[in-house]
Amino acid sequence: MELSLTTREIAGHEVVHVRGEVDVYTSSVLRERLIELIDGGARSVVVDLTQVDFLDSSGLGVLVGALKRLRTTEGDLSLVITSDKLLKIFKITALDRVFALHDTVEAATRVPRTG
Amino acid sequence: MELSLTTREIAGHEVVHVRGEVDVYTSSVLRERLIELIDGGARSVVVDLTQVDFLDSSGLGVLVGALKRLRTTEGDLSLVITSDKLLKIFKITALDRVFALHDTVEAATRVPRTG
Amino acid sequence: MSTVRLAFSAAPQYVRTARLVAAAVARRAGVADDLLHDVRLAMGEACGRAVARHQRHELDALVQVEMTDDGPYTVRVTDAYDGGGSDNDDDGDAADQMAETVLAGLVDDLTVDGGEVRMSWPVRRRLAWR
Amino acid sequence: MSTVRLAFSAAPQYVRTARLVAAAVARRAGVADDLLHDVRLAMGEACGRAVARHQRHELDALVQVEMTDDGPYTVRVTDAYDGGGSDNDDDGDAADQMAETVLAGLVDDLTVDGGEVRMSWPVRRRLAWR
Ligand SMILES: Nc1ncnc2c1ncn2[C@@H]1O[C@H](COP(=O)(O)OP(=O)(O)O)[C@@H](O)[C@H]1O
Ligand SMILES: Nc1ncnc2c1ncn2[C@@H]1O[C@H](COP(=O)(O)OP(=O)(O)O)[C@@H](O)[C@H]1O
Repeated sequence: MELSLTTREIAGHEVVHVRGEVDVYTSSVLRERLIELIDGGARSVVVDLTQVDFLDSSGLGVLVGALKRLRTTEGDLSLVITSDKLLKIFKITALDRVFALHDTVEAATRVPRTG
Repeated sequence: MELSLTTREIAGHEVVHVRGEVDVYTSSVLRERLIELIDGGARSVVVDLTQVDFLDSSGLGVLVGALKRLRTTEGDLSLVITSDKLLKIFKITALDRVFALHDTVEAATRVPRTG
Repeated sequence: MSTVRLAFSAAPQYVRTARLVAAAVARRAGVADDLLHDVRLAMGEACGRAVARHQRHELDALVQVEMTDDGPYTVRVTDAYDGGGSDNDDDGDAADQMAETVLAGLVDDLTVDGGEVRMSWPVRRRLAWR
Repeated sequence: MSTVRLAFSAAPQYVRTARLVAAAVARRAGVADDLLHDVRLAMGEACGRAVARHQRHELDALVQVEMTDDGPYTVRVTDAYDGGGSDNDDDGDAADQMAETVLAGLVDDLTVDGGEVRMSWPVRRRLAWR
């Protein structure tokens, strides 16, 4: 029900593992963590959503906000998504074409750092 | 959430394994099964409540009804209960002194058939 | 102050909905985890009683539930039966009696007044979330 | 006909409560299991929008939700913002916009009319239980 976040660095990427529901009640927690990382100098951020069973438009808003912030510093945000339910909301909002989506954290961290 | 019932005979006792929640929504299903057994000639009925995570006063009502019906034919009803939460509602209503309560189905079916 | 109200047609399945809401709102209000089963059970008994009264007296009105958490977590369940008409359904009375016995044993702060059941549980203010 | 109403103070935690109730009531109404995630999400979006509108305009009134299942499972979420006052909070507008885009893509039968969101899903009548 609640949200839990774990962050680790993999090959120059900051990987945030998210577990739980990202919604109007919890998305602020994810926002703060992402801002913290970006303000701390992270340039490639990977958000692992494979353990997320619910994400709403406020969660999307947080991800879009982080992407915008990263782009001002030539940074990058990519997402790891495996569930069709989650994918659906990205497709509805056409955000599947805005974010780099991956099936695994491995695939996401294998991508060369741009910029 | 829903209720599921399995009945088997052990050493002359009819054992009804109950799984789920016994409440205003489902207790009628348990009532019908018990009446069926008693009308079919069962004299010792054991209701196994170890897999029940919720039981309310309508569930208690069904058990009391079955006990009354069995007593008119010198029959017996015993219960298998392990959870403190369930035990609490029997204590509140003093029904822990009306029913024979056991920790295991084994203990309940080891009891000699009276009457 | 926070308020959640629930109103539902007098059918047993919505008693389950009310239990679900009771536990969710109580948890957010800061009721201790080991009281949540009591809260669910008490809400179920109060709503089951209200549904039975509506059904017995063929009332179409909705059963009303109100939860507030300014101060203790407080629940009020109100049915629409005003005490009129015939009420000699023994089966109903026995069931009502059982529900009221469970409520009385379960809830320290309880008032049953005709069609209204009021109950409350202490909350420990959450200092921080998580 | 069955009706369930929920009303709650404009706080994010009750959006979760509304989602919980939406799924429970929809399931009992006979909405197909593979639609339940959409129902939860749509209820969350509609209620999140209503909560944001109340908070932005500092309205104390409760957000109102009504579910009925005479015919399709129908949800109506109503907020108390009447369109008056200043509404040039860009952040709010972007969030509202995102919520409305999700709703539009998610719900076939949707009407958004100011402070009211109406939506419905087909039910397949359960022939028998278990
Ligand atoms: N367990 C949690 N996990 C993630 N975020 C939470 C959690 N609890 C609360 N939050 C976030 O913190 C905000 C305030 O939380 P809440 O506990 O409701 O406040 P308060 O401490 O004032 O009672 C929420 O709106 C939500 O964004
Ligand atoms: N899955 C179930 N498990 C146990 N009992 C059930 C179940 N579904 C329904 N019941 C019982 O049957 C009664 C009528 O069920 P319901 O499915 O709501 O009626 P209908 O078939 O008229 O829609 C309920 O009040 C409850 O006692």
